[in-house]
Amino acid sequence: MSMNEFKPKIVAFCCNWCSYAGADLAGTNRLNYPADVKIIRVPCSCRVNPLFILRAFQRGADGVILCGCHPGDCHYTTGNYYARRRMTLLFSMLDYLGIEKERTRVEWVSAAEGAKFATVMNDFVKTVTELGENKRLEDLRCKK
Amino acid sequence: MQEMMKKRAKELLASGEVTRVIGWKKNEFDYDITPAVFTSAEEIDRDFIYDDFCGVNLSKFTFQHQKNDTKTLVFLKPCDSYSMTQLITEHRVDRNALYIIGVPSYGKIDVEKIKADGVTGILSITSEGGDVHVHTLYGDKTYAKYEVTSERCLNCKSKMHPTYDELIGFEGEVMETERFDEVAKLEAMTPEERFEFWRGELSRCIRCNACRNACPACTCETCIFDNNDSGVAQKAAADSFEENMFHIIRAFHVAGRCTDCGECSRVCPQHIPLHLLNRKFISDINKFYGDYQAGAEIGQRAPLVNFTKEDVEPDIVAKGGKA
Amino acid sequence: MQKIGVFVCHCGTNIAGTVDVKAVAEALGKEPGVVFSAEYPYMCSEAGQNLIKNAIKDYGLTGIVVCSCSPRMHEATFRKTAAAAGLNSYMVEIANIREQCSWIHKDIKVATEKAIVLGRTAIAKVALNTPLTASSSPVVKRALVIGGGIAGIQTALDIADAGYEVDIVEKEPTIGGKMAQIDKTFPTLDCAACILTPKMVDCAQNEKIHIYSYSEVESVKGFVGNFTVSIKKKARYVDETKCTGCGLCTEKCPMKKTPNLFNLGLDNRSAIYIPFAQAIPKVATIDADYCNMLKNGKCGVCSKVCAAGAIDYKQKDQIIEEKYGAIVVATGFNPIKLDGYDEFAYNESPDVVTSLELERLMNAAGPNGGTLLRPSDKTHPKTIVFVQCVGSRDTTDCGKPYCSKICCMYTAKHAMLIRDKYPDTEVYVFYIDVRTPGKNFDEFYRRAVEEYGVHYIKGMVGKVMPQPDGKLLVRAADLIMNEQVMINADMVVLAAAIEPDKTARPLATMLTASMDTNDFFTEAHPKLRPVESPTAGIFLSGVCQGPKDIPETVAQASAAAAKVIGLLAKDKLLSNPCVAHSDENLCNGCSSCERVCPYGAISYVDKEFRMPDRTTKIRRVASVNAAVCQGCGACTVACPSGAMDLSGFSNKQIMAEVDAICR
Amino acid sequence: MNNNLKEEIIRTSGVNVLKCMRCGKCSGTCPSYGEMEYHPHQFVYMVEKGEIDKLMDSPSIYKCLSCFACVERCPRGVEPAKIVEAVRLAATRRQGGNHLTAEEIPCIVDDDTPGQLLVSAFRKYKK
Repeated sequence: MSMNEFKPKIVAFCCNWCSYAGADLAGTNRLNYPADVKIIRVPCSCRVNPLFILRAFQRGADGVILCGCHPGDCHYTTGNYYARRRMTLLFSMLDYLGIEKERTRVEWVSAAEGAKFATVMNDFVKTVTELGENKRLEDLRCKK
Repeated sequence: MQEMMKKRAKELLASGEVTRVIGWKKNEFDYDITPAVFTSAEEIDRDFIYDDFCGVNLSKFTFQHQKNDTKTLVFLKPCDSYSMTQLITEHRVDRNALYIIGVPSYGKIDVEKIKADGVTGILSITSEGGDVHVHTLYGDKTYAKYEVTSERCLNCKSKMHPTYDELIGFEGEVMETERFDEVAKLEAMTPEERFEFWRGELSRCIRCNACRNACPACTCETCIFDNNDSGVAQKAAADSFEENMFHIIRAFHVAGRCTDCGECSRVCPQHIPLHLLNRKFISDINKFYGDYQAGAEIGQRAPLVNFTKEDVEPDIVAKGGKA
Repeated sequence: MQKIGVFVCHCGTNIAGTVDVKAVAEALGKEPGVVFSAEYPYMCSEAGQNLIKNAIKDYGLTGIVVCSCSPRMHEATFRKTAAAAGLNSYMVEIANIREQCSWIHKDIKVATEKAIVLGRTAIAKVALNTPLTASSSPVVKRALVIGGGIAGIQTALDIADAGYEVDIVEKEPTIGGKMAQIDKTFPTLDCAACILTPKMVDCAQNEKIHIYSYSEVESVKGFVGNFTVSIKKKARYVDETKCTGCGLCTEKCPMKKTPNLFNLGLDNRSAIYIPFAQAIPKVATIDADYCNMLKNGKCGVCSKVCAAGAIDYKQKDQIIEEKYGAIVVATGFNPIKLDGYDEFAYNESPDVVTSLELERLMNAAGPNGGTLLRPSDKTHPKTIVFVQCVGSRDTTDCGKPYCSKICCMYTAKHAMLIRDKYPDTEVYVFYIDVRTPGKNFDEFYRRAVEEYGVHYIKGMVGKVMPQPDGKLLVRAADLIMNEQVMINADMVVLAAAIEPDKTARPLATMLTASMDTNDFFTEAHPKLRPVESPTAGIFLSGVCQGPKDIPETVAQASAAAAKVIGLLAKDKLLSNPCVAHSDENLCNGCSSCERVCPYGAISYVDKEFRMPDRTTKIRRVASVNAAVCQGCGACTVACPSGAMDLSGFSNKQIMAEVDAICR
Repeated sequence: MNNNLKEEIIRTSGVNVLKCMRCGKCSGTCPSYGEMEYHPHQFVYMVEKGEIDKLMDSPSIYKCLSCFACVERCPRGVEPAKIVEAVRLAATRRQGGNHLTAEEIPCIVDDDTPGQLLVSAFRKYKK
């Protein structure tokens, strides 16, 4: 498969109250971003278990992005603060294991930031496309 | 030291203050020590031991053998005491059912280091002062103790006992250590080098679960790797996922709760430096959220169930760890 | 095995324009578990909904997926549709193929492929859905208002007006709060007592309102609709039911050297006292720290003179337990202590006073009968310096980082009143900024300057130096003149910052209501839910939520009352069934979940378990109060053993979605 | 506007001038106010504006007693005296080896010079 044809699989976890609404607004405003992005709706960014992210990579995702309310704006007041810590540590660990750190991202997108949502997704897809297929997590134990 | 411990254990048993004693017992070899429950003075006289090979962390064993209807005496080294404090914080052991005696640890010997030096046919090993004498089928050999002290003891984080009822010997202090140097070395590598390093290490894993079974932070009623409903349960060769992720998930699960006792690496039959995963989390937590030592105090709030509004953003990772 | 129906909406051409809806319906029809698949121009129309209802009945569907617009738009609609056809409304999932597909993609092939993926993701999820029912709990039709200041009074009156029982708990012997101590109110200059005391009387006379004065909240249990509160009625050594409030005891009491706290200690009163003439309840209270009878058993004068026989030296604290459906916090504020500000000589000179003290000094019921006199020598002050922002906007340890909001206006009021009554008195106001947002506020401030000749100087006072002749030498910067000025003043008035009452923090812990770092209660949403705490059933009224003046306080008090009435008007509370639940067989009892729960919904119980070897073991396990849980899911991730899961967004469901996307 | 100098002053003083809310309490409190051409609050503002040269050329920098009253009383923790010190230091550095010596003192001291100023000057510039 040549780089030009490579279509990454991107899983985007979006909190129901801000980022999912932001994604809807991007749609309402007809702001285009690649179809590679598929959104999973969760009540809050703090619902996203690191296991889900690893699971996505296991099943062949090339990039995973988590979107939540801006810190301070969480519908449940504190959820995104916990999510922020969990993801910081998880991403740092993946980087430590030599997994490309560009494959994971957290973005705070409010319900009013449809344009930001589209920009973020365009940028993330571009970054992951340039990285190519996610092989390292699968290869981590297979010493050739 | 050992005799003082035996004396106190027997006194407490005799007075009825405790009905059981948890300590260390010698196995077939001098260096093969196992945790054990003692219930009589005779057993203690015969089997109880405390020497430079008693590396095993008694907190996990105590957790597994706890009885809430009777009081148990347990001897804890500083390392074990931290683990035990964390278990008490998490309500995994009942503090009231324990009588804890803190004992000092002056560094435990890693027999693997001796074996790695090419020594075989070991008959006995004795540690005296600063020297370690190895008596083998093929002759004797003497090491300076520091040469054969385990890595975790050379990088001892603390000689203090966060929780105890009484102490035998003097109370130590929190130590200045270089335990994060190895982590920093890895962090300084390129992602490709790190990947190759970890691939080399993790590919040796045989999934024996020894690390999990020895870990004092791994006390779940049912481990998610054993729970068919968790979505990550280990199924024989279903796919490579669990194999790949086991260590990441395990390290994440104990992040903020791991006291860095080093049991995971000690018990690993494949000598994978698993403590470097845990230390990465500890080092990140210290760096991002301020110094935190799990098990330093009963009732501490672990960093992953805590936050500040000013916490660093996850993109700090993409920026190479610098805010 | 689930029998799933798939319904693909064209949304006119909104979806069908870029998504090949027929192809989507066809592809999804082949997914495992799907027994029916159809498309229709407008699925949300009556005909579309009928299509769904009929399919549910005809095919015995156990779950449906609607591929349409955002669930934020029509999820509720299709849930109702399902329920109408006898299918549990939580067996519905929406695949968002409009906002997240047809509207953002132009290429039909790309959009169609994505729509299929989104559809099969929803199918994977709905296959794992379980029927959920909203649990309901009854509502106790009674409200508790904590704090009897103007905020608490207004909230209680409004709730009572709607016909519900309200109890007010006030820690002082009388309700009225800070407003009762204030002389006049800005920007109208009407007398505070004249507008407050009628409301206090209304409270006393309203059959629906019960006042627990000289009482404090001891503990709070329960949850929205069903709180159980213990109230401690402190011993006042006077039987409230007998005391007529005649005041004879206060006249005869020999202990006249008791500091009068209502006048902020500026004068003295007797040990048995009624705080002020219009107190509600108008009942005497004995100050146990000063009463000779209570201290050493000698005296008993009040008991002898009391014709009603109301004095009871043996009275004890009493605990009352009561049930409430809603709780309103109206704990108010206090000026901060000025011990950290030596430069203003507050502790050195009696002529340096806080603004609240000035209110009492100017009040007709105050220590000087309404004539403004220097506390030190009772002479008329000829020069008065006002210092703004004392402790407000101050990031040092002794101050508060926020703006106290009311000081600019009450200082303008004080300055104006003084200039009006004593035109020979020069008044200087040192300000950093004059903040006057509010109806008729800036006009009011301008009147102080333009009509009353108050000297406003932009700059801050650096030091107040008491002089041997009793004057106060004030050194300050005049930033506009760029010079340092020295003023020989007779009095200095400090606009001390206000802070939440000290009782608020322990109360917040009891209520599991969150607070900010300044001990102000946080609101459920800073813009859209300003009078509710994030903890369901707890409402906020007045300064406990943030600094505000009287009109704002009253507005918020009524808003809180409206929210309470809305809650009490319900017979039952239906809760969102998408809440967390714990598998006690897996639970470690480690408290991780409890620590991240923003609502205090998780508690622990010791439970007996049968072990495989037929012994039993008692373990500590988490239990979620479904009425309190809001379903954020923070606990599910904090849980190390995976015991905690979230209905409607379970681990398995989300993993199934991940798998379906990555397939 | 001298950005390099501004950065140097901010770095050497460790003061964040943006914390200032311009209340003027520092100047209201300063015992040397009358002696100074530029006053403590102006130091803070002029550093923010990058007008460092004017400050360095002004005798004001030698009028500050380093009594730290402004630091003590600033409600925002801005620490103006540290700014003055930093500007003074920058001026000293510009002079190169021209440091204060004990021999010079009799010529420049007069009856009005507070003793505290001399002590603090020696502490800082006799190096």
